[in-house]
Parts: sequence; C-alpha cells; structure tokens
Amino acid sequence: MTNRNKRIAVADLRPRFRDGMTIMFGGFLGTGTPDSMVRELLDSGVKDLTIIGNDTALATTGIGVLVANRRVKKVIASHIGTNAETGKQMIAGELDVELVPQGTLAERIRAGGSGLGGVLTPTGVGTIIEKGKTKLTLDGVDYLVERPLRADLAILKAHLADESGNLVYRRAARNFNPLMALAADFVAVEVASIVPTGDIDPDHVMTPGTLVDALVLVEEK
Amino acid sequence: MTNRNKRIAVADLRPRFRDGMTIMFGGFLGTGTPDSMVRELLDSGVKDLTIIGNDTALATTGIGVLVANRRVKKVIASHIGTNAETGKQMIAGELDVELVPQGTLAERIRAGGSGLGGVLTPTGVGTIIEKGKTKLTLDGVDYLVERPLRADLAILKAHLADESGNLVYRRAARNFNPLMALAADFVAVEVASIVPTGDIDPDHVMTPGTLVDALVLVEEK
Amino acid sequence: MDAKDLIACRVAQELKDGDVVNLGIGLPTLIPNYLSEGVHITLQSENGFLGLGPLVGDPLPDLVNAGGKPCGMLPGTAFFDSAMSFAIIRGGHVDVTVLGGLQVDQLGNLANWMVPGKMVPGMGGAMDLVTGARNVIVAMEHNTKEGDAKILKQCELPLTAAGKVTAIATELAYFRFIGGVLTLVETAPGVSLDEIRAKTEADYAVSPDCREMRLPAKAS
Amino acid sequence: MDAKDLIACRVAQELKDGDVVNLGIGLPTLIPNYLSEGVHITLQSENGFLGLGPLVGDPLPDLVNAGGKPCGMLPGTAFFDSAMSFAIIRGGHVDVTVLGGLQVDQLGNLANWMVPGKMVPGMGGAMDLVTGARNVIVAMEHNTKEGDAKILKQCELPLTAAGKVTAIATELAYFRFIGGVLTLVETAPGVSLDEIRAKTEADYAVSPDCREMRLPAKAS
Repeated sequence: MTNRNKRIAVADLRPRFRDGMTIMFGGFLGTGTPDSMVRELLDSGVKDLTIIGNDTALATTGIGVLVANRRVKKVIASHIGTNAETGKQMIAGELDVELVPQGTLAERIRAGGSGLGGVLTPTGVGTIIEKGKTKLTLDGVDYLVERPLRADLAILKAHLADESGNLVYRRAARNFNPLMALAADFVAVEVASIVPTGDIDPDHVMTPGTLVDALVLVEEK
Repeated sequence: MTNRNKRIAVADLRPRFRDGMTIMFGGFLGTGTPDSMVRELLDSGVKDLTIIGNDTALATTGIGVLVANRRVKKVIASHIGTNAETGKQMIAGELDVELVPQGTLAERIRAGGSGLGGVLTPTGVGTIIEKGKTKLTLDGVDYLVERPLRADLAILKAHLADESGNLVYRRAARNFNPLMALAADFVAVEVASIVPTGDIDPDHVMTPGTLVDALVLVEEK
Repeated sequence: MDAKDLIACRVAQELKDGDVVNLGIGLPTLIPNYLSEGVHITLQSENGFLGLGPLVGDPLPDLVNAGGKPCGMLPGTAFFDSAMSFAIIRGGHVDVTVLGGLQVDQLGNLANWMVPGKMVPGMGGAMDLVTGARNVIVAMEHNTKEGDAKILKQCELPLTAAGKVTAIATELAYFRFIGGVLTLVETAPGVSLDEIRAKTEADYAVSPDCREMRLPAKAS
Repeated sequence: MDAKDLIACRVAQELKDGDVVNLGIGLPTLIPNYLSEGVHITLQSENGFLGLGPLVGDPLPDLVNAGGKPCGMLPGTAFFDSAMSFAIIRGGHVDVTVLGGLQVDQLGNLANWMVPGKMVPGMGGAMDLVTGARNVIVAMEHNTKEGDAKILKQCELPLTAAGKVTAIATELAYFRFIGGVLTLVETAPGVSLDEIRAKTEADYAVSPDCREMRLPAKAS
C-alpha cells in the first residue's frame, strides 16, 4: 500500500480552481463544511461556479459566502431558505437554482460516485419535481428516474485523517461528506488532525484513503 | 429513546419461522453468517425457504447446511461454486437459483431497505443478465433497471451490540449485514457481546439500533 | 395554553413507546414536552442521526439538529451519512413524521415548501419524509393569519407529496384519513362542530365517535 | 518459471505505484510477488476492504480475502460494507482488475463465469469489476488444456461483460486494445509470431513496436 502523505497547504489547491467549474461541498447548514477551502476559493477570485451541496448555509457562513460574493452561477441544493442572498439572486434571475429533495440529492451524488446510472425514487412523484424526468411505473408504483451528479472538485471536512487519507467524521458533520468523496475528480479534505497511517482502527474508517487526494490540516481553535 | 433490551434466546426466533418464507443472511463464504440461527432454522424443520445472500458457502458451513439439507426452494446469490450441493440440486431441477452480480445484489438489497424502486446499473449490459429486465439508454449509455429485494427475516452477525441494538461489525464480517438490516421485516442479529446502551461511541455505530429487532448473544470460543 | 402548545400536546398523544419520530422545525419540536410518562421515542434528525435530545449544558462541536442549532444526544445515539439518513426515512423506518403545512387537502396532499414568486426556501428533507414515513401528521394552525382556510378541497400551492398525509392536528380539531376519507375525530375543548365547519374548506366526514380532545389538566 | 508465474510477472509490470488493484482468485494472486521495488499498490477485496496483505502469523478472526481464505492487512486498511465495496468497484475507483478468463474476444468481450450445462459457479463480483474498473487485464493461459484457442473472434460462452477488456496476458503474449483494436505488443521469450498466430483464433494487429517481454533475470 502506498502511504504517500497527502497533506498539502490550502493554497496548493488554487491551481485547480477554474472559472465555471463544478464543486461539491460537504456540510449541512455549515456543519461539516471546510471553511478554509471556501475562503481559498473566495480569495482566488474564481467565479461562475456550479456548487452542489445540501444548502447554501447563511450569507455569512459555510458555502454561503461564495453566493453572497456572487461567485456562483448555479446551485444544486435541497434548501436555500437560510441564505437570503441565494433567494434574492434567484428571484432576480442572476442565479440558477435547482432544488432537489434531500434524499434524492444524496442518492444522485452516491450514484455519481458509484457508477450507477441513477435511482428510482418515489420522492417527488405527483409534484413539480417530476418536470422533465422519466417516470416509470413498476408493479403499480410510480417512480422518478433520478440521474447521477458528479463534480470536478469536492471540498470536504473530516475530524481525523491518517496520512494516506483515511477519514473519520465527527457527529453530525458527516452528512454528505462520505458520498461526495466518491463523486468528484479531485477530493480535498480539511481535517482537524492527521495521524500516521496505521493509527486509525480499520473498522472505524468512514472514507477509505484511496478516495482522497489531498488533506489540509486546520487545527481546531 | 427507548432502551428496551433486545436480547433474546435463539430459540425465541422459532415462532417466526414459516415454510416458504424469505430469509436474508449476512456473510461472505460464511464470514459474517450467524451460525446459531442457521442451526436453529435447521433444527426447526422449516422448509421451502427462499434465501438471499452473497453465496451458499460450503455444504458444511454457513448457510450452506440449509441447502445441503434440502430446506431451500430458491437461492438468490452471486456465487454458488463453493457449495457442490447447490449446483447439484440446481442442475437436477430441484433448486431454483437466481444468480445476481455481487454489486447488483448489494444495490438491490439496499434499494429494498431504502424505499427505492431500484437502481440503474451498467453491470450485466450485453450479458444474459439482461434477460427479462427493462433497459434504459440515457445519454448514450445502456443501463439495466435492477429492482429491490426484501425479506421476511434477516439473520445477521455483528461483533458488538448495545442493548438497544446498535451494532459494530468486525473486519470483513461486515459485508452484506448492514444492508440487510434495512431490508427485512424482522431483523435478528447474533453478536459476540452486548454492552449497556450508551457504551458504544455514537460515531462507531455501523447499524442503528432502531433497525434491529432482536439480539442473540453467542460468546466467542 | 396557546395554539401551538395545544397542537403539540395533542400530537404527542399519537406517539407510542419505541416510535422513531422525525420532527420538523418549529411547532413540532414542542412535542417531546408533552409525551406521557412511559412513552420514550427515538428522534431521527435528517442531517444524520438517531437519538436527538435536548441541549444540556455547553454545546458539543458538530452536534446540531436539522435546523443547524446545537442540540443534545441521548444514550444509544448513532450517527450516519445523508444517504443512510434518507434510506431510513424513505425506507419506512421512521414511524411518524410531524411537520408544518401551508395547505393540506382532502386527498391527503400536503403543500409546505414554496409559495411561487414569494418564498422558495426549498423542500429540504420534507418530500422524502412525507413520502417515506409510515405516518405523516401535519401540525399547523387551522387558518392563515388572514383567516383563510388551509385545509382545502385541493391544494393550490406546489405539493410536497401526493396523498401521503395520515392526520392533521390544529388548535381546533384533529382529523384522520380513515379509509382514504378525511375524517374529523376530535374537537378542541370549547370548539363547536360548526366553527370547524366554517373554518375548513375541505369536505370531511365526522366520525360517529367524534369527541372532545382529552388534554392533561395543565394543557387545557 | 512456469506459465502462471510468467503471466503474473508480466502483469505486475502494468501496475503503477499507488494503483488500487483487485486481483481475482488463483493466478492473479501471484502478481504482488513480482512488483518492482518502489511500486506499492493497494489491494481491494470485494468482500469489503482496501489494504489486503499477505497472511503473516496466525490468522485474525473475520479477516479473509474474497476467496474466504485468511489473509493479512497492511497499515491504512479500511473496512466497509458490500454496497461501498461495489460503489468503489463500479464507480471507477479501482485502477486495475486482473482476472482469469475462459474466453476473450477481439471485441473486448470476456467470458469467465459459466459453462452452460457444466459449470455455473456464478459471477460473484466479476461482472461489476469488469464493468467498472479503469483497466481490465485478463490473465490466463493462452489455450485450453485441449489446445483450443481462448482468444477468439467472438466468445461462445455467456459474457461477463461486453467490450471492457483492456489487455490480455498469457504465457505466450501480451495484447492491448489500442483504439479498440486487439494488438499484439509483446511476445514471451523464445515465442515466435507464428506460434502466437497459430494458437490464436482472433484477428489482431501486430504493433510496429512489438518486442519480447522484458522479464527480470530470476523470472526468465
């Protein structure tokens, strides 16, 4: 097993940023979102981003600051109500927002990372979520065909990593992070501590290191 | 939270056994299969079972003994080559065998437990696995629609449980067990030790106790 | 006792010992205050855990509810990712979900996630919860602030899910869908059948067993 | 060096430092013996882990490979369930899968899981591995025991997957699919182009750069 140390400085991510790229971000109302990388994106000036995640947090927290600073062209999320900027820009026609039921969002990201062409879900049947989607009726039950999502870059947050990238998340900060680790071409993870490879019980690893490309250490205050 | 102790004796499962029922069993070539429950099924005389799991182990191990003792009417598995009895009965027309690619089997069980109508997978496209299945071509790629599996009973094995049924699996014994915990009407788990509720770190729980109906303690030799 | 507490108190009576329950933001979070002695439920939080409890003492890092607010956890809590969270929700492993509504109709339809052109917060986990939970209780005030009916013949707002509501609790009444028919089963203390009729647009049956809600002394 | 070791040795040269590799039962398990110094790979085991290593000392409980045999694990190992295992496999997170074949054809089709009426062991994880891995190397003896060709114009046996094979390693030759065309790129030491032609049914191109395999001294 290769035990290359995957630690980088957050600034090392910057050459990967491109205008118009698609970024998945872990987190649920900011909990589990890597603030160091959001800040780096902001400082880099990158724009026209498509961002995929559960919600757009507040205008001043988590991924929300990218929206507030108008770096985002499109949002794919389940909820935007906590960030007034998102709704304002959407209603002004300045921001494209695709609202996806939260469970469907999780499955679409999982499918994107798992080589599946999608899933059949009953969620959204009989609602406007049906629009533009294939509907299958199987054994008398209606399902929507929900298609995979992938990204150029995933910015994630974990509590603990080993040098080879094995990850352990903490409490409710897990949320979408493990799913996104499968679904992006490059996976960067902010962690609060990095231990030598072999120091995490193999049964406790929540994301295998082979899925992780880079670790950014941000010790907790 | 209700902290009812879910521990039962293995014999307490017997009233749930019915001829013709469908049983999911955890395990991969016997590792992660609850031998105490297989033995109880065997001793109970129950027959005409449909069993769903990765493989039929050996004729003398894991779930294999139910096949060898002709209690099984149908097998849904990815591999039967290690149990000569399975192949013999199949070729003699005495046993119905549905072979499912291992990853597809995992997804079908997960779908059954997750309220999904199925998944779209590229696995099996262009092979005899296509037979009888809906094929969808999306963005130029062919996928098979693979439908959910569920069972009346799941017999699983974990290493550690708390009294409320939270489970921790060990090493390669995890395999199909966590998926099946979602996909059966009654979920019974053989465990090597049971600790008071609250003694397992909530981040280390691999199957939440609410999915578990009964725990059978079988201390390791 | 104000309207919200009365509703929470009534819904609490629906919950059975051992139930797995998901509570929406706002009014539904009052429900645990009104559980009968001996009724212990497990709260599911769609951001990824089972075992939500009240915040006791200082907040723990990364321990927040689905509203992003610090919360507590009870012994036996389990954390998991969002795919597992919704496998549990959509897969029928949640016994009861209680959530607010903008409109409900006599077909069991619920609308609670957007008002076109005005407010589009997004559905969050609501569509999956209403689709997948075994029982869907809508807990809401009977009428809008303007006095308009919210229990309608047919929802006008975009739906959250079609035909999935199993009960409606308001400060005036408790309705159940019985054999697919919206049925008034209880009236709030001091509320007449005529008042409910006047404030409800939907067609509904009145149960032959319709009675006044039995609320604990402290709540009535 | 016998045929199997020669094949394993040649396949080992395809693996790059850091690759995630799934090795089928039998011949492919010999490959780690032949890795060059400085090439460290991570072995994926479809029964649910990354980090498979050789068995050292007494077996640990519940630590078995996908053949059900006791094995070891290297520092940095991670265990997971079967859904995650195949998310990794089908999702393109395995760089190389090496597995045996009954038949392969010039269209990149592989048959390796059943002989109708004779042997139906099941496909196990092979269909997902061949469908999902970035590179699919079939490692097998060039001909059957009876001397029949196994590299065909078109497979006769039921397929494992259609058009997914990227290379074929035998004790006589190494083929790659280049631009969709089966191409002979290396011959085993002492084996002539004519011999390979005679023992192969498939149509194939011969690379202008076709050369003899470079095997380490100990292996040739």
